[in-house]
Amino acid sequence: MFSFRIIRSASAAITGNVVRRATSLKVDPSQKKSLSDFGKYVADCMPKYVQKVQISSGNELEILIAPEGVVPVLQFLKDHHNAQFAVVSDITAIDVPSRHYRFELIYNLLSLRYNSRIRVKTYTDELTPVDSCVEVFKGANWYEREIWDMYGVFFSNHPDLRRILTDYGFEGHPFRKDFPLSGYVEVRYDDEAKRVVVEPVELAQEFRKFDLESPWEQFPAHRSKPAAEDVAIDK
Amino acid sequence: MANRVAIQKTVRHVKPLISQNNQEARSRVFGLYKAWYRQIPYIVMDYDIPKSVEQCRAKLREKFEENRHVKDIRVIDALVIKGQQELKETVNIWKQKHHLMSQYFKETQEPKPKDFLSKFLAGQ
Amino acid sequence: MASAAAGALKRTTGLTGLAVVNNPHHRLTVLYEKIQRVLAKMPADASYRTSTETIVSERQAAVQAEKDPVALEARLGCGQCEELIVQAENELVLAKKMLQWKPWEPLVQQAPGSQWKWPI
Amino acid sequence: MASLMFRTVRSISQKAPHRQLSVASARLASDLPAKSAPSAAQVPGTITVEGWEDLSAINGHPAEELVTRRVRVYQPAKNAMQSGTHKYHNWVLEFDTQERWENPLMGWASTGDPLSNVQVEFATKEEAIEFCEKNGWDWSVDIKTPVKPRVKSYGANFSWNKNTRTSTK
Repeated sequence: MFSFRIIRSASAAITGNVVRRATSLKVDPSQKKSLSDFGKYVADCMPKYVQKVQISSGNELEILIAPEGVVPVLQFLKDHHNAQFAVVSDITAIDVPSRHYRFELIYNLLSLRYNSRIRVKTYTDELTPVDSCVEVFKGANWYEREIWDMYGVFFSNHPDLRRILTDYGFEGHPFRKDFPLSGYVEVRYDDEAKRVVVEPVELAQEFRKFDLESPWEQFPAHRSKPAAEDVAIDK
Repeated sequence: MANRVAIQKTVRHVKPLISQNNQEARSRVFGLYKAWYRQIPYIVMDYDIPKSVEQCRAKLREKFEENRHVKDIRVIDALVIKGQQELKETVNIWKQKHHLMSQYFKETQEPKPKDFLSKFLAGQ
Repeated sequence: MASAAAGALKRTTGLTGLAVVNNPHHRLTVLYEKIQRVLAKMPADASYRTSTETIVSERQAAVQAEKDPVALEARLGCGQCEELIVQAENELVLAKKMLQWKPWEPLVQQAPGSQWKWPI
Repeated sequence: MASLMFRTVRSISQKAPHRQLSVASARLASDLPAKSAPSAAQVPGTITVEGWEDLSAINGHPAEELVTRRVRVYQPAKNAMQSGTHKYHNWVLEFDTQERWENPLMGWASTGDPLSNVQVEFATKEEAIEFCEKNGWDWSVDIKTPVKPRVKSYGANFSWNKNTRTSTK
């Protein structure tokens, strides 16, 4: 139902009168319709929390919600007869410092029953706590710890919020955009002290800034097309 | 620069991290301080670090004094949460000796030159 | 195995942790009635209430019409009877929570202007 | 170099200690929008905070970096060649340059400054300033003065209706 095909031939294949462009993603309209219908359904059931519904890449449904609605919306998607997104495949975050709320939290869910996926997004900043969804999905525990460790987003009511990837005594949150690639400290064994010591980093060769980005706009013909298509919802 | 500056103060209603008011945040800080203070003898004993209990308590005080200027309730809460996590890691002996020594007593690090002469001597 | 005794002969659901239920019709009826009672406390125009009521009454009708569990499963097409029970239990828990959350109310907070804009 | 015309705006309390910088919260009054207007009725379960948040205590940067570093916000200058300008729209936040030294063994440029490779991009300068203020960094903004391109054509020198040739005396 939700499969999509990529035409693989490198050159444009001509079938009948239709010229198909190589490497263009073919979007299944019926799939897209069912996704946007489901998005509208979620927005309709929870108008208190859903801010926006969109479809990105032609077949990925995204529900953008207010941070207050994390637990209600996830619980709805997990337990409602028509949704049954019982698997939390991934929780992650991105850091966009230019936004008012710099962190975007992303919950990727999977419904085995209906063979479909959904993405729930919300936002927060360094000081605003987000409700932990461990009460909804047990598997969210370590994902949330990871986000806390990497971005410093605080999850309230988390049963065991502590570091998961960084070393004890590590300061800072490495996935933030203002955290240096090299980190602030380096570690070595000290023969005099007979233990490992942590010292400010000193780079024998400094990182070079390679500016590999092209100065040209890549797809000027597609400028008007947004990265994600909005699905109209009643407000 | 005519358009440069003006002091602009805003009042906002925000979601608290844990504490609802200043008193609550303050009592959490004291609670954390006391918890660390009481654990220090055991920490010194368990980790076998070359520091006395008094030195560790002085360091504890120093670490809390570093953030004395913080007034924002939410920032205080965030610091307390991090401090609590540190305490848990320390008390449960998840850390090792070198974590404690290099995190709190940075003895192998040479302090950065501050005044003119020492900067000059360091080649800066 | 389309006989009425099919349910009684069923040895396993084939799903880890999901035990066979001997009286699925009774369990399902009770659960669906409970859900309906919870839904009745919500405002009549709440979308969650109306859509859930539709689903539940459809399933209720099917449970009453089909006395054979295998036929019931085939008619609803949403898994085995045991799975239907789990779904109903989940919906019941959700409905009770929904009463507290009141998600039919107007939007609690609009995102700041450039929040969902990408690329920046 | 006419294209390198900059107007620089700085945070006011350059000389003042940093902690006061963040409390006093100097702003570009004309440029910055109010972060969020105080709502009339307070939502239950919220607390009231005054001023801008000061994250310097919890942002994970070493304290000495906060006190001694200055942040420059600028729009990257266009390449002097005829290439496109699509990647020069964003504002870039960059830390001041610290001293480097030559590696005695290999002759590499060595550094002790981890922040030398940090570049954070923003859509507008106001967002960049807000970010600096929140983190308690001493900032300065370089604003590019738009330069009108001069028409240079050989044929125009002989135009019948334009007095393009100007005396050198």
